[in-house]
Parts: sequence; structure tokens; C-alpha cells
Amino acid sequence: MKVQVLFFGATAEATGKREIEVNMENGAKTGDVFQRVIANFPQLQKHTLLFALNQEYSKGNETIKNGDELAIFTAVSGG
Amino acid sequence: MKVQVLFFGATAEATGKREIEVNMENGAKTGDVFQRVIANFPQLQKHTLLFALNQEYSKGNETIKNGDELAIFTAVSGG
Amino acid sequence: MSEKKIENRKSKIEDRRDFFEITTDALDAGAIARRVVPKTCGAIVTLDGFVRQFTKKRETLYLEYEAYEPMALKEMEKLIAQAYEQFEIANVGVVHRLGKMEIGETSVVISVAAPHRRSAFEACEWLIKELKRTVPIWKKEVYRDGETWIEGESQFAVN
Amino acid sequence: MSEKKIENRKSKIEDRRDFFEITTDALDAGAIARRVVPKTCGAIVTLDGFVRQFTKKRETLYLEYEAYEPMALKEMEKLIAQAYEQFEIANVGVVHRLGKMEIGETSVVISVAAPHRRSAFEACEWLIKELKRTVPIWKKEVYRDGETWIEGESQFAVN
Repeated sequence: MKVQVLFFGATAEATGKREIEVNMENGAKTGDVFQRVIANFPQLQKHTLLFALNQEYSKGNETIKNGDELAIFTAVSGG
Repeated sequence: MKVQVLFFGATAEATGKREIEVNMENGAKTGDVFQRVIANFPQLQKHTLLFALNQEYSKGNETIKNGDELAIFTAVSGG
Repeated sequence: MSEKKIENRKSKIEDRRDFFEITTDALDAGAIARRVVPKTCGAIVTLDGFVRQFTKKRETLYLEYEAYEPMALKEMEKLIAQAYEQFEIANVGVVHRLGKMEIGETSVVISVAAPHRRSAFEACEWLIKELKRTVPIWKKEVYRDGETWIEGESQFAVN
Repeated sequence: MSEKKIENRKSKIEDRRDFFEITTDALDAGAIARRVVPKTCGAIVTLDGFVRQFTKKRETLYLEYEAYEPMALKEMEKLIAQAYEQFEIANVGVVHRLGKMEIGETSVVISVAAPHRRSAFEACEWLIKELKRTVPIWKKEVYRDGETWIEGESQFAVN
């Protein structure tokens, strides 16, 4: 099952990517995806990270579906 | 001793005047002036009136000096 | 346009540029707000007061504002001084328009810049409340069937 | 310009015209404020957030804002809905600019119209506080000697 993971700002800079595709086993949780991405980009660990699933904040406990849009970004600083 | 009394808005409309000159005895208080004006224009009595002496709010207890600028107006409604 | 600037007021912020004005010109709230921006601030809070079409279902056609202008400017200056005593603010702009105003036209603009947003909100709200209570300006509402000088509530009333 | 309008939201005020937008165009706080004016209101409170030159004595040359745009618009819509639940307000406008911004340029404008001034102040202050906490937008400060993506504080942090 393939999901898309987006990066913005500091996480885009840290990973050098705006978006990646991740292959996950059926039944995986969003938290599993986030953990795998962080394992692949350990430089993300020094940031306070927020997660989103399909453009809503995620706590990592949702079961992913094929084609889901996930995002990993740092605490927001707009305004 | 002559003092000037100014009217604005509702008090100008009620008196039909923007300004009058009032002759007062030496040692008179601002309150004496205001009372005399209200006696001459009793239609002012139906308003909640504020008083000023030389462009500062007055409680009527100042001794007037020749050339003082007094004013009688209703509670303010700017903004 | 009557215009006064406050010089030499104590403030922790350099680059002061307060102003308080009475004018018959149309007011541009955004332009007024930008005049209070010092380099050390990141936010302005602006109150834009304007002519309401309906007050308690009675339709206003237009308004007329009149002021005891020199006293109004003095009272505005006092309000700004008091605001600096109470709030940590950097700059204040207060502009009140006089004369005839159509529905939707701005009658008063108060802009406050501050290093911290909270103080800007507090000071702006305090300033408009006090302006309506103390600054000698009056509005006449003109309806289809008549007109009324609006009389406010004031602690200065002595009768 | 991404633009959404909220339709059919419950409000005691007719003549609703909320908007929340993300744009790379320059922002005119006064013009944005006037778009939230209903006929039954007499005041708008506007927060104009802009690029500060000095933050703790470090000089900023310019800023760059980036957003997760569709999510940012969803979060703005939620904030406006929550504001209506908490405050008696008539209309809300929220516009955030993205891209490079020079010193003094406006990055965000929040305007709230309400029948009563108090609610407009409260709602405007609440909206900017929540926007900074929840809407996925980030700013990069560019200094003479480097640049930093600013990381906020957020209750959504899970690690």
C-alpha cells in the first residue's frame, strides 16, 4: 500500500525533499509511517514534529488507506 | 467681567446660538455662569449637561477670570 | 486638518510617532494604521468605527459629527498619555472625522502598535471606550423622519 | 489566490460575508477590513501582523512564509467556525500572505465585525492566537549571517 508523505519548511529543508512515497503493509497505522520516515531521515529527530493525515492533524493512531496524504512538519509559525 | 460661553450640537440647537457673552460680577464661580445661562435658556434643562472651562471639564467650582472660555454641551457621543 | 504630535513622551520604545487628529477628510484605516509602526513591533491593532445603517431597526440616512475641536484634541492627548501609563505600547494613532458621513464611511480610527499583541488589543479597546466617554465630539443621526443629536453617557455629568 | 467562502453558517446576523484566503499578493489591511462590514455593525477590529525589523536585537533582512495550503485553509475555516461558537460576531476575514516579505510588509490580516465592540476585540485576539498555534504556515527569517525556519509552540506536538 502506497502513501504520500509531504514535507514543508524545516522538514523539507532537513530531508531535502518536498514529498516522498512510502510503501507500507496493510493495516499499518499512520504512526508506523511517521516512524519509518523518521528512521530514514534521522535528522528530523532534532525538531518538534507535527503530523497530518489527509490535511488534518494526526496523533498517529489512524489505519492508513492506499493513496492517503500524510505530512510531517515542525510546529507552525505563521502570523 | 465678561466670559464667553460656547454651545455645541444639541445645546447649540436648543439655544439657537453657537456662542454668547455673559457679564458676571467679580469672584463669580463657573457654576454661577452655567446656572445663569441655564436660567436664560431653560430648554437646556432637559439635557444631561457637561461643562468646560478653558477646554477642560469643569465641576463649576472655579473662580472665573475675564476672558475665560466656558462651554456647555451634552454628554459626548463621538466614536 | 488639525493635527498634533506628541513629542518627548516617556516610552521604552524609540522611534515614537504618535498622532491625534481631527479632520473632515475621508479616513483610510489601513493607511492610518501603518503610520504607527515602529521597527521593534510586529503587530498593529486597529479599531475602525463607521456609520451603521440600522440602529435598533431604525434606518439612519447619514450622520453628522461636530466637535469642540481644541478641547477634543486636548482630551485625545490626555487619553494617549493615560494609555502609555497603563499599557506597554509603542505608538498610538487616533483620528476622528467630522462633518457629514454616509453609511459605511469611517468616523474614527484608533491604531495601536506594541511589541506584544495583548497590550495592543487592550490599549486599543480602552482608547475607544474612553474616547466615546470623554472627547467632546457629538453625532447627529439623520433618519427619514427626523434627526437627533445623540447624547452619550458620561461620568462628567454634574446635573 | 486560494479563496474560500463559508456558506450557510449559523449566525444571528444576516448578510454574512466571511472569507479566509492565502495569497502571495501584498495585503491591504484597510481594504480587507472593509469586506467584513455588515449593515448592522458599527465597528471592525483588525489585527495587522507584519515583518519586524528587529527580534531580540537581531536584524531580520526579510522573511519567507510557506504553507501546507489546503490544510491551512481547512484549519482557518475551523477557527472561524469556533470563533462563531464563542463570540457574538457578525463577520470574519482572515488573509495570510505567503512568499518573500520585506520589513514592514503585512503577513497576516484578521478583521472581525460585530454588533458589539467587545466581541470584535475578543474574537480578533483569539483568532490570531489560534492561527499562530494551529494553521500550518511557517516562516523563515533571513538574517545577514544566515537563516532559520521558525518553529512555534504547539499543543499538537506528539513527540
